[in-house]
Amino acid sequence: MNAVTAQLPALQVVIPLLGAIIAAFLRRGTLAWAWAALITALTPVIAFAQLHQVWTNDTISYRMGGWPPPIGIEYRVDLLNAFVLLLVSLVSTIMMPYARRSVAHEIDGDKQAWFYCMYLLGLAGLLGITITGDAFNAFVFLEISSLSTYVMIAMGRDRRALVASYQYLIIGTIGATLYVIGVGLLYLVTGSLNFADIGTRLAEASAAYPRPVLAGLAFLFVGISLKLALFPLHVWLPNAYAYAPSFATAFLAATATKVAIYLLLRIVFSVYGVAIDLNTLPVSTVLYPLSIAAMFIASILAVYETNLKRMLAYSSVAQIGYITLGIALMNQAGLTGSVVHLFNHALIKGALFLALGAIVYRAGTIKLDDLGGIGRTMPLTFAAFVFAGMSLMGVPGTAGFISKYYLIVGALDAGLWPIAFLIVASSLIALVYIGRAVEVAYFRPIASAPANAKDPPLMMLVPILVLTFASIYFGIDTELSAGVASRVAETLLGGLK
Amino acid sequence: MTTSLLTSPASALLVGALALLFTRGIAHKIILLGFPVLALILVFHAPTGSVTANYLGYALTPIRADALALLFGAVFALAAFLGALFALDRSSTLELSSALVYAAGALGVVFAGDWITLFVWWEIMAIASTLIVVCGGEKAYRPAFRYALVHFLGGVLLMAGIAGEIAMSGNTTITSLKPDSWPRWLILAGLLVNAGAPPFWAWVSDAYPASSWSGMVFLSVFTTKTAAYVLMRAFPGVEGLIWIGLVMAVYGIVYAALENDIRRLLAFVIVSQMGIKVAGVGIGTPLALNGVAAHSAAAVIYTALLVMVAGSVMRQTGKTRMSDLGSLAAAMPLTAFACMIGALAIAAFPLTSGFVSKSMIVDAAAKQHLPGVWIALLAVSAGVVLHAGLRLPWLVFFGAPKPRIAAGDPPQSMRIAMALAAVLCMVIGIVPDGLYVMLPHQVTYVPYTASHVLVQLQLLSFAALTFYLMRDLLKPQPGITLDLDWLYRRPGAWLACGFDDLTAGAWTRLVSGINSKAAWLHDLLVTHHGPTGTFGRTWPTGTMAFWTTFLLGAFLLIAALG
Amino acid sequence: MRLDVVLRVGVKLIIPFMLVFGLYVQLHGDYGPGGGFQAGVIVAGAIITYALIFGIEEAQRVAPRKLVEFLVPLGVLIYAGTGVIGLLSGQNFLDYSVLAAHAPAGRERGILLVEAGVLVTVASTMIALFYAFSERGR
Amino acid sequence: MRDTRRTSKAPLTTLTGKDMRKAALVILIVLVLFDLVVKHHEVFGIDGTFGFVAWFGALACFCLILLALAVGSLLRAPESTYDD
Repeated sequence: MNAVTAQLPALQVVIPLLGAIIAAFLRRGTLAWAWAALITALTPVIAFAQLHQVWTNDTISYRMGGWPPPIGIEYRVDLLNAFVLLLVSLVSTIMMPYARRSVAHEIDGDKQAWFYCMYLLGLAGLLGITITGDAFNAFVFLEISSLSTYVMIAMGRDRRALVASYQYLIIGTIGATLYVIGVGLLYLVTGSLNFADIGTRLAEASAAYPRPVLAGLAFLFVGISLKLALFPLHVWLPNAYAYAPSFATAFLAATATKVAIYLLLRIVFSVYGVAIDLNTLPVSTVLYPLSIAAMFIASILAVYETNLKRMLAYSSVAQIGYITLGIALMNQAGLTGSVVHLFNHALIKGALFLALGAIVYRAGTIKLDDLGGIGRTMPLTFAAFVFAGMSLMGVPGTAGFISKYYLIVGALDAGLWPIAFLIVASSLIALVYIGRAVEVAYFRPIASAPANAKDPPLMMLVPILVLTFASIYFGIDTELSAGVASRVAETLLGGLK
Repeated sequence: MTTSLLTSPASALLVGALALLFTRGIAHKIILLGFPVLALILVFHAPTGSVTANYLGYALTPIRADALALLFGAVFALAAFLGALFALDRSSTLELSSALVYAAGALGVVFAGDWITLFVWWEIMAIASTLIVVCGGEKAYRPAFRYALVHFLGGVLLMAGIAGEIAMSGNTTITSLKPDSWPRWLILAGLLVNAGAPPFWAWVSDAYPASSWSGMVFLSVFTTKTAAYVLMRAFPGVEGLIWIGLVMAVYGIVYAALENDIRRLLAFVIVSQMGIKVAGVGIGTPLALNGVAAHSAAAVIYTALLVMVAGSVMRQTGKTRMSDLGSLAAAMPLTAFACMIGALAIAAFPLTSGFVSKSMIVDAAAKQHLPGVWIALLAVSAGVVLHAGLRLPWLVFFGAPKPRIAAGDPPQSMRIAMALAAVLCMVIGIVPDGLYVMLPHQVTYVPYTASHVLVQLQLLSFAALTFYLMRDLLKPQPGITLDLDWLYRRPGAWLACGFDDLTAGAWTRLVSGINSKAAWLHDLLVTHHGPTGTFGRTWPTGTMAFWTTFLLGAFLLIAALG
Repeated sequence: MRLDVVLRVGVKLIIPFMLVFGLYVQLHGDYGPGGGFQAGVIVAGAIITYALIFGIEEAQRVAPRKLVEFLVPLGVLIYAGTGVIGLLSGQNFLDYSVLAAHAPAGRERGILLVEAGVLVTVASTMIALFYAFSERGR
Repeated sequence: MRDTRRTSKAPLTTLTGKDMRKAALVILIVLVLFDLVVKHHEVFGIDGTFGFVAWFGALACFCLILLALAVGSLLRAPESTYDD
């Protein structure tokens, strides 16, 4: 037992990685699905065990290949990444039952196993980015997850999926390149690739070479910003989300951007924050305007969007704005809001995109104008959409409220009441676009596409309902989400004086 | 903690309300009756002491089960059961489900130990009760809207007050407060809106009579009584409440004496009765507070009984104007009998629940040496014969015969509900000790002394004599009495109609001005944010690369300059 | 080109040397420049050269499409599987010291296996890419 | 005790008439006379006097009716007032 416990960090990544390879050998779609579901289901167990260990004891450090850090690659699990690991793996597990029919519906039979292989590879990549304590290893996993993502997006039914995938590939590659340049600069000045080790050496290096250290941050920041779709570097995202297979969209929306945000937190707070006073770095200066622009511009874009998937994709860009705003605030409440919104938004968007996938499955379209009356023909699915949408707006009593509450408190703590006001104001725009969907779904006569639709099969419905329930539940029981998040914020700010 | 929250009576009723939506037939009825009973059982099994929780760093006390909470909880659960039994034949699932949510809200408020929990349940009550009014049919839509507006206002006042109170004192727990800061004034104002205090009391007589024959039973029970309950907890002994309460009591009597519609009359009666309680809270001694608690408990039952009687008359005859009714006693004997019991109870006749509860408040005024208050309370007690005590039963069930109305007693379930309520009124009056042991304060009080009984008999009989002599002056006449709601309803109507050509012209210009500006803004937004707008269309990959470079450059520049 | 005798004979002569050179680069990778990635490209180059001269059908008789697509994940499996052996024998992931009696010898053996996995994957991926492009026009 | 009640109500029905009215009058007088026997614990001085509650009850009711009539003459409006 102890032997297994000691190996948990490696297993977290190795299991989905090996699983992906084996999935490639499986030819039949259903078999590959069952395999992928099994593998996925193992990951939250490991993540939970690690979170428990980190919560009760201390940081876990794992030496890859037996080589001690900083020479060897270190897998390092602290509260922040244990939390993100659990989030990513748990949301994926909840979604897996949904995958079978949705994927079978949207992807040709002989390609399904390949899709699951790519999905598992992507999962392994995301978990790898999160768990590794090594800057270059993170890049490798970033590439693994990105490559598999390009493939998943390209497998969408729509012809535009190829273009979207290609564009994401170019942008993603630029992002990865900038990231690796940043890592290179850091390696030049500190001689280390280990996050924690760079952190300890950076104070000295920064004194000797202040410019490269700052340039390194610039490259890392912009590179990761591309991955997390920070406005205005978000343009790849709406198309990628809109044309990817429904399941892939939900998976990516719930996990991929969150992991990128994690990486940003890690670089800013655990690497730079340890050595340098964060207030002297231009992170906040850059993040404030971009976050607020994202909150408003992307939300308004969502209002005018007629394709529901694109609408939610823009909404994601706006929500990422909230998360980065919390990072920009750089205080306890703001950062708690950031981390807790990372968690809540994953649940909310997971639920919303799964609901859209179910609509694609039954009604065959997600054009808002064709969906009149869908709320009456798919009552449970759309009820889930409405509840998750309420959580997205931040109605009190829902998970979204908790995030916004902490962000507002953070803004007030920072003495920036106009920002608190902007948070509330932009939430009202969410009311408009969710309200628009509700109006069409409930108050319009039933159109031809939804006329014969009904709620999807149980295997698809249950994940939707579970995630919806979670996005309400975590507004009431804030112990797991906000409790962990505030401790995470505390540790992250530990470096701040 | 979670278990005790799940087994709280309020959450049980919420589950019941949900279950109602998905059931039909016999299961529907079992749920409708079963969950209030379950809630009643759970009230008595509520965890002693308080259950605390933590929400966003605030210490919450979702359940605080002390003597006062148990008394109100038990009475509310009982009233919910009686109302459900009375409404058993009602086909509107929305109304019944809302009624259970409404009762859940009331129980939630009763057991809430902190202001945040209270506010949540408070708003649940407001929403559920609005829905009940809406279920009164198309004629109820406008009253329901006005009702919602007033309660929205009350909710905003309360929320602002709570937020301010927590910000200023850092304390979320509901404790006895003195109105010495603006948040506390706001809290008091928010509570008084729900209590039916001036200047917003008109919502009671506006909205309640608009509800259905069954809906008003629920409405009459919860909103005002929970307000009395929270006032008892938060503002005992605030002197201004005495005068507000007396004004309410007199207002209720005067307007009820003029009223023609039986259900509007009962709405005024509710305000009048609330006035006595609010005044009791203002006196604030242990005896007075015991009186308010006991009187609330008694009033819940007899008011519900009278409202049931009115509901039965409405359902069986289709009429609610007293000018159209009369001598129904022969046709509806049981309803008439129930009405008399209710009338006796509200008049505080010895051997009824009103006698053993109201006299405590009057005595408390005497013991505090408040002669003016005491005299006023005595006068108000005498005035009861002007409405529910004598005027209502006489004009509806006795009095001059009207053209024959073909009607009988209502169906069995409604009869049982009325009979149960009537029996409760008598039982509490005859054996008051069962009620007294549940009171919050330890006060020994003996209601049945020769002096008490004699005073009450003299008071009522001579008041009745006056009424008898002047009865012709108070004959029901068609029409309504203008109320303070005129102040906001009339200008509202004027605004809606556009009160004169000149202003109408200005209005049109303003609107078209706003419209053109809005259209301009909309066009601007579409140009930039529409699906084919600057931000919305898919940018060429090169443009994205440009922005990436730009951002990188900007970051480096800021870093270099900073 | 099928009729060009010089090319056909020449290629037939070169290919064995290419394959051996690939192996040399592969094995040399332990100590000097080289390794699975480069070797894989050289091996793939041999097959691709064959396909260029003798036609895609001939090449696919030597290295069938199905086989190539099977080898892609197989190589990764060899790589990761070698790492897992460390896990299974109680050491950390990718710790090869358990593969032989002495730790250095074990590490050497582990790297050999890992490089073999890389060779298989890289070579088969290159060939698969070539197949994919060459079949596109038809 | 129920009798008091009926005295004030029974004459209103057409069945009984004068006898009941007389009975009611007797009961009213008897009730006032009880003040000779029953000791009231007076608090304000006036409340212990003979027949106080009786005349006060009548007077209070009278005043309230006058008030109601005054309010009625000022504020009564047709039911259609608010038809909006």
